[in-house]
Amino acid sequence: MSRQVKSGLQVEVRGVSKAFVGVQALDNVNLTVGAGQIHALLGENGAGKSTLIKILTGVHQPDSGKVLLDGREMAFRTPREAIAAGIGVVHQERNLITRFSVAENITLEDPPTRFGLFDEAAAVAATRKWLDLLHLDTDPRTPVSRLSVAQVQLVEIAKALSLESRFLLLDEPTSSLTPHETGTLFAVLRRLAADGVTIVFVSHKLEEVFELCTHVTVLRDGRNACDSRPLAGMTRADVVRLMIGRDERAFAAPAIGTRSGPPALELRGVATGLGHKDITLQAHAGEILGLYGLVGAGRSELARAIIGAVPITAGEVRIDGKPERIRDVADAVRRLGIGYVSEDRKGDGLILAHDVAANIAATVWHRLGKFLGFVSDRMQNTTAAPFLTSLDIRTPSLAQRVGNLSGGNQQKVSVAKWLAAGSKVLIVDEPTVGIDIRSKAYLHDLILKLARDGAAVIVISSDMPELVMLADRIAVMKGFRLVDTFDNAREYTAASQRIMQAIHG
Amino acid sequence: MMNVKGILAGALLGAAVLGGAAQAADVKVALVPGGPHPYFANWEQGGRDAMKEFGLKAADYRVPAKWELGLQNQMIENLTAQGYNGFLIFPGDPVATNSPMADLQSAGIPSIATAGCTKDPSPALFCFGTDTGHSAYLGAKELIKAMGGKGTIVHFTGNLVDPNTQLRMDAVAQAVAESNGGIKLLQTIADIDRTPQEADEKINALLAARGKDIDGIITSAWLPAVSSATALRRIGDKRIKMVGIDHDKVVLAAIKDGFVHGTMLQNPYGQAYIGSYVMEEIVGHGCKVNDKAPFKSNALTKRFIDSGTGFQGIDGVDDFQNTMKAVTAELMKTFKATYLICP
Amino acid sequence: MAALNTVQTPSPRPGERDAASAASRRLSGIFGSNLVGLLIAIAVFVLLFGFFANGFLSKVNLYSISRSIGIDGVIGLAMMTVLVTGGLNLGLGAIGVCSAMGVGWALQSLGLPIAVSMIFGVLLGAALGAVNGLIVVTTRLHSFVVTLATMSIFFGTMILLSGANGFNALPRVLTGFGRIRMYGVVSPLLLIMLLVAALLFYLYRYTALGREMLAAGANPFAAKLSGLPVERLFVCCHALCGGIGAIAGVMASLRNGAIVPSMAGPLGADWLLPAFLAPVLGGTLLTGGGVSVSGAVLGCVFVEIITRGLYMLQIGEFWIQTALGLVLLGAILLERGRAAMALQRSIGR
Amino acid sequence: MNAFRRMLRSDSLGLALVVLLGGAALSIARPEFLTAYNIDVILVGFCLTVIYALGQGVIIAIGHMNLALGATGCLVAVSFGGAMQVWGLPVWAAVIFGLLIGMFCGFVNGWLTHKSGLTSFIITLATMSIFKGISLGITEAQPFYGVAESVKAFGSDRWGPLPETLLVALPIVIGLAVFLGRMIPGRQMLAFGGNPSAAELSGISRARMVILAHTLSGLLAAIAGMMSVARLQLASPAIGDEWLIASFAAPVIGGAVLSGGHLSVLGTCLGVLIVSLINQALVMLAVDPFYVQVLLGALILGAVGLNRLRESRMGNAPVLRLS
Repeated sequence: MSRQVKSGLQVEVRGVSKAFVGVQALDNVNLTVGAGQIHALLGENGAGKSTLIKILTGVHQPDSGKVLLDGREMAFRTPREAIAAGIGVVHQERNLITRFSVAENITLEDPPTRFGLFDEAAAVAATRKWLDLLHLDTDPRTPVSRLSVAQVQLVEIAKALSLESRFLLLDEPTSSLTPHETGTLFAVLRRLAADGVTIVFVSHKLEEVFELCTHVTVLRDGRNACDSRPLAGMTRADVVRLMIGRDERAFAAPAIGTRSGPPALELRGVATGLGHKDITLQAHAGEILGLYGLVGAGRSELARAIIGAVPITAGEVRIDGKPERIRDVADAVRRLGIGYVSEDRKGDGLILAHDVAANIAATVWHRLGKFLGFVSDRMQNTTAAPFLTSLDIRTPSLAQRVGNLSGGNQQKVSVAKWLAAGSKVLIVDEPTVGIDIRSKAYLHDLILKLARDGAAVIVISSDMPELVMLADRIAVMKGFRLVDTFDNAREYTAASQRIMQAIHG
Repeated sequence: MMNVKGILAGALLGAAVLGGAAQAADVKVALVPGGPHPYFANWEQGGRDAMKEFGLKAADYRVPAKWELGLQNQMIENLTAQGYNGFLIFPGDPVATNSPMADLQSAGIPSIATAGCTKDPSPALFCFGTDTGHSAYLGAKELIKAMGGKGTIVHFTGNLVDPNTQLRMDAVAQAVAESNGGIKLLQTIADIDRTPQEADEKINALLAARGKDIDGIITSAWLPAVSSATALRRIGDKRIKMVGIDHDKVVLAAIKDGFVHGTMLQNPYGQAYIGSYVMEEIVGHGCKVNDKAPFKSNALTKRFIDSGTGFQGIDGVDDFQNTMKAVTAELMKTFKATYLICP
Repeated sequence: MAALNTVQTPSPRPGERDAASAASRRLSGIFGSNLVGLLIAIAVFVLLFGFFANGFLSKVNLYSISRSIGIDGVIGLAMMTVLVTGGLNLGLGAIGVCSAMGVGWALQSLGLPIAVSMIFGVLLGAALGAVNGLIVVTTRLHSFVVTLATMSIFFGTMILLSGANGFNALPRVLTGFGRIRMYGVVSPLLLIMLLVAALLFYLYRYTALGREMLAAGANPFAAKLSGLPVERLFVCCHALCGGIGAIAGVMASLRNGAIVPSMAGPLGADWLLPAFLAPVLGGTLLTGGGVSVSGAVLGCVFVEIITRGLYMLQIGEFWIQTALGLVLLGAILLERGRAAMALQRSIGR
Repeated sequence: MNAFRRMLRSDSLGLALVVLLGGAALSIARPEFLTAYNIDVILVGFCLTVIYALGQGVIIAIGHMNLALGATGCLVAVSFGGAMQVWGLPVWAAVIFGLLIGMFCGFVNGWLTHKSGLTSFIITLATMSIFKGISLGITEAQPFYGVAESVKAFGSDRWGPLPETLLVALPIVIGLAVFLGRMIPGRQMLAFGGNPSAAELSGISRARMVILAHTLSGLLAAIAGMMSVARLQLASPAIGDEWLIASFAAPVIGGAVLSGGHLSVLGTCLGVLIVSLINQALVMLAVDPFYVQVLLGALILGAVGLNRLRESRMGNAPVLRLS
């Protein structure tokens, strides 16, 4: 059923250009990846990485230029042809059929059959092999809809690996993974490369790029900023300069929150319908509380309980020292001033089909309404417009569809709506996943500024350096319980050791 | 605003109508059923024959594409704009169809409620058709006679939104009541005149459940009659007596083969033929309806003319068409003298 | 415009697909889509029929077209308000008829004044719609199944209570109203439709409630996490649909000059086609969150004109449906092509 | 054990319970319910309805709709009848003719939907009008009565207690269950319905899936149309008029999601059975005709609600991320 890996493909992209209605996405781009090489493809969002990947995988066709595999010119018209030519890919967007089981998804391109019928047992067996490789302990019969974000991402990687492709493209494969899971993945990728598989790796996490890759191609504004250079000898600063065309800013020293008065949000022995037990934590105004935990530890679920989307079954919630019952999300948002920036921006953070202004003002329409609930476009725009400048949201206009913005700008919009609502407690879930360096730094600044301006901010992140850098205190979750809470001195080694100990110790 | 109401855009048409009356020509009759249905197939022929014999400019059978009240109303409005000046209308609804008829009336265009009646007060000249209630009553009587005056019957009828259905149910109940306890009405199934499948399923379900308790079937709508006839043939049971309605080939064949006792014929051919003739007389020759004519009355109207209904048993079932034409000819003999006053 | 000034930085390089949709956004959006195409199509067909269909431009015909547009337009707008949620209401016709019958009952059996009866009818419709909405949000069943069942329940109860007998002794004012001709060609029913459309336009464009409805329909999860009372909003949408359905029911009764249970066919199902056709042609999304009030109105006008025109052409009744389908298909495909061409041209500039 | 748990979780169990309990209750109230004749009646109705319900189901599975389903069935029915009556074709030729027409109608729907990029709702709305218009045009609203005796016999003959139509319906049901559950094109169709862009990236062709599903739908509509002719013993242009709502109701009651990606063949069968059981009960218990509609609606709501209640008890309700 599967192709034999003999040796990797040598991949060459020569002078590829691609324009979409009105936009030159790629302009004379080159890329050369030797067989068995692990090659980093870098660039800010919108630099053209995804377009290049889609050309390599047959989703789009180039306007001009050539794609050569082992020196032969290829012109894929459909993804099917690319797959047949031995190209495997992990796309940035979630691309699984959620109603199908893990096994069905992984074998979707090339399902095992017996007498012409789908052979589930064979699919499960084949799948298990790939899951084991990635240390993913999930029953292959589980529907994907029941998996966590990280598990989904690992399944996507397993799916790409299962094709036993000679050329593997990974677009942001680690965005939802913990360091441990990332480590496992890298080990697998190195082994594949040693077996001769050619790999192109796209990531916003430069640490990972330096850890894994040997060569790098950087795109900026649809052109090559550098073309297939060896990474050895390059520094992080060099790469950043290539990506953004100037030096990276040093990170501003964080202010430590004051903890006078009652906490803005306090949980006392809280249990939820999802299985959280005995959660006690406090978030003070002006403070950033970091919430760390491995995937499945119940962090996002806890956030959803605080915002009122999941019922709290026991314990007490205090807002500014007063016991409160959170009836539903509307109650939490409108009466108690709690805000939640979802980890799943596209799924339930934003209304992609609606414009920027509507997304920002969604939390405050009820307040804006004048006589008979009258809200004009101008009133809405007046509410939303200040955030375009203050958060540096890059959009042609307030009437732009949010779905058309880059990931970083989308994330800013989803923060802006809580600023508009004037939330006093803000829970930010994985704020920088899939966001380019410039926006990432900006969002970090923004979170600090929010806290400095008096909000209690809870940051949920799987990015340990990010958390150590931002948080005043760090709470660690494991198995829907809180296992440790400590003051964070912003000392990476010490903090990371304490976290690891809390989780594994 | 109110005076606007009177000034109808049909002024042009009205003029045409008056002009036509003077010249005694150019009578265009539209025969508009409620929707596509085999029952009305004979209208087309009736209209055509009348056109030839009485020299109408047109007597066209125009069918709304679907059974929708709104569609029928639109159609009538459209036909008006096309210059038709006499209408035979099967009322899509006995009450609501008065509205397009009133529009016609105010444009000076006469209309006759045909095959079914509109509810008084109605702008229709008169109602010319089968008295549905009476027909169901006669059918039930025939059935009871065939059953020897005792046994258990069931009644399959049309849609509840059609007030005729209630009339039919009352009529059957009356016939049963007059049997002096000999006949029991086991059950009535209504709302099965929309699609053949629905009728088929429910009728068979009942026959399956209570078949052995049932001695007679009376149907008072087209599709249930067809489905019942098919079902009885399928079971091969000639014990159960059935009286159907109308002249679907399936029903007639079942009568011939002895599965169905008989059917209550209506006279669609005659309705169209005589109706068109009346329009020619009224529009073309300035006749008027005689208000003192011996109209019958029924639950809906006091101006009812029976187009002839009759029981069709196995005798002469093959040439029921001729039976209808004979009935029509009989009616024609005295129609003008009885119902019209002509200059 | 003010918004544009606040952006000093040049626009970012949008992704591939995004660029295309950004451009198409200029042509179509949440509030206005394929309007241009519909307007052109309407103009073309009016000219065609005016030329070839004898009597199409007669006052009788124009008047009856305006009356039908009035009624079917309100039916379409009613459905549109519930399409906002990404759901639908199969029982729209049933609610319309039930409410109209309620009006008849209030007028004739209770002897209430006209205004009170009308308000009663609209409230009844809204209440029936709210029942649908409540069942949908509490059971989380798809509105298709829910309204399929309640359609039967509402209509059946109405038939049961009324014995299928209509109300035909309406006050003269009402029966007269349905026949008023303004300037010889305009029915007041058309004006009622325009009024309803204007109110809905105001609702979706200028009120917090309307905006919240759109947001909740477009992405209920995101809306809920933004603190919008999504469940309540959905119930509101259904109630609104019922209320407007009631208006349509009363309007249909005014045209008929009587209130009869058969006016929308068995179970009120005759309304389904106009209900979906107009909003969908006008660009309302079946997936929820996107409406076009003016589109729905133009969609209704378009359908009405081709239906009437084809009848006037005397194609033969049995073939009229085929012709209607072909014209509809041709028009939407042409419109598709035109939109694509317009997109190309706007980018070329 | 695992299989058992999965069965317990499947959407069909609750529906099966509703069918069994309802059937049991009805047979206690009316012993005639279990007579061979009545079972035959139920099965005949089932055979027909399930075929067109699945015809809609395969379209729902890819997240589309086929409003032209009934019109396709109607066109096939009258063509089938006309081919026998007017052209005097032998039955086998008329059947093939009918199947081809049905598949062609479906193909047209699929091709237009794919090529235009418009929602299938609007395309099939237009083709519905076209197909229905052709049926009315060629029949002028008159049924064709010249149905061959063998066809009539097929519609009414029994095979023991079972109707002969089951010989057509059963293989179709099983075949479709295997097709969707085990065969590659069927799996691909469901994958496409569940997430079209992801499926495309996995090398599944959009055009092929859309056209395949619509053609299949047309084929099933054609079979149902011809079965109606056999059952009713005439080819009426009213065939198919009531299919639309029923065709959506059965798959949806059976757990299909209107946004696509899922179709339970067993669930659809049970959905058909539930509706026909309710109809049977209303007839058998001699319910006053004026109450029938009210009870019908209430019982459908009850049956579906019961299933939903069980699902949420099992923690099996569709995964809603909120509350």
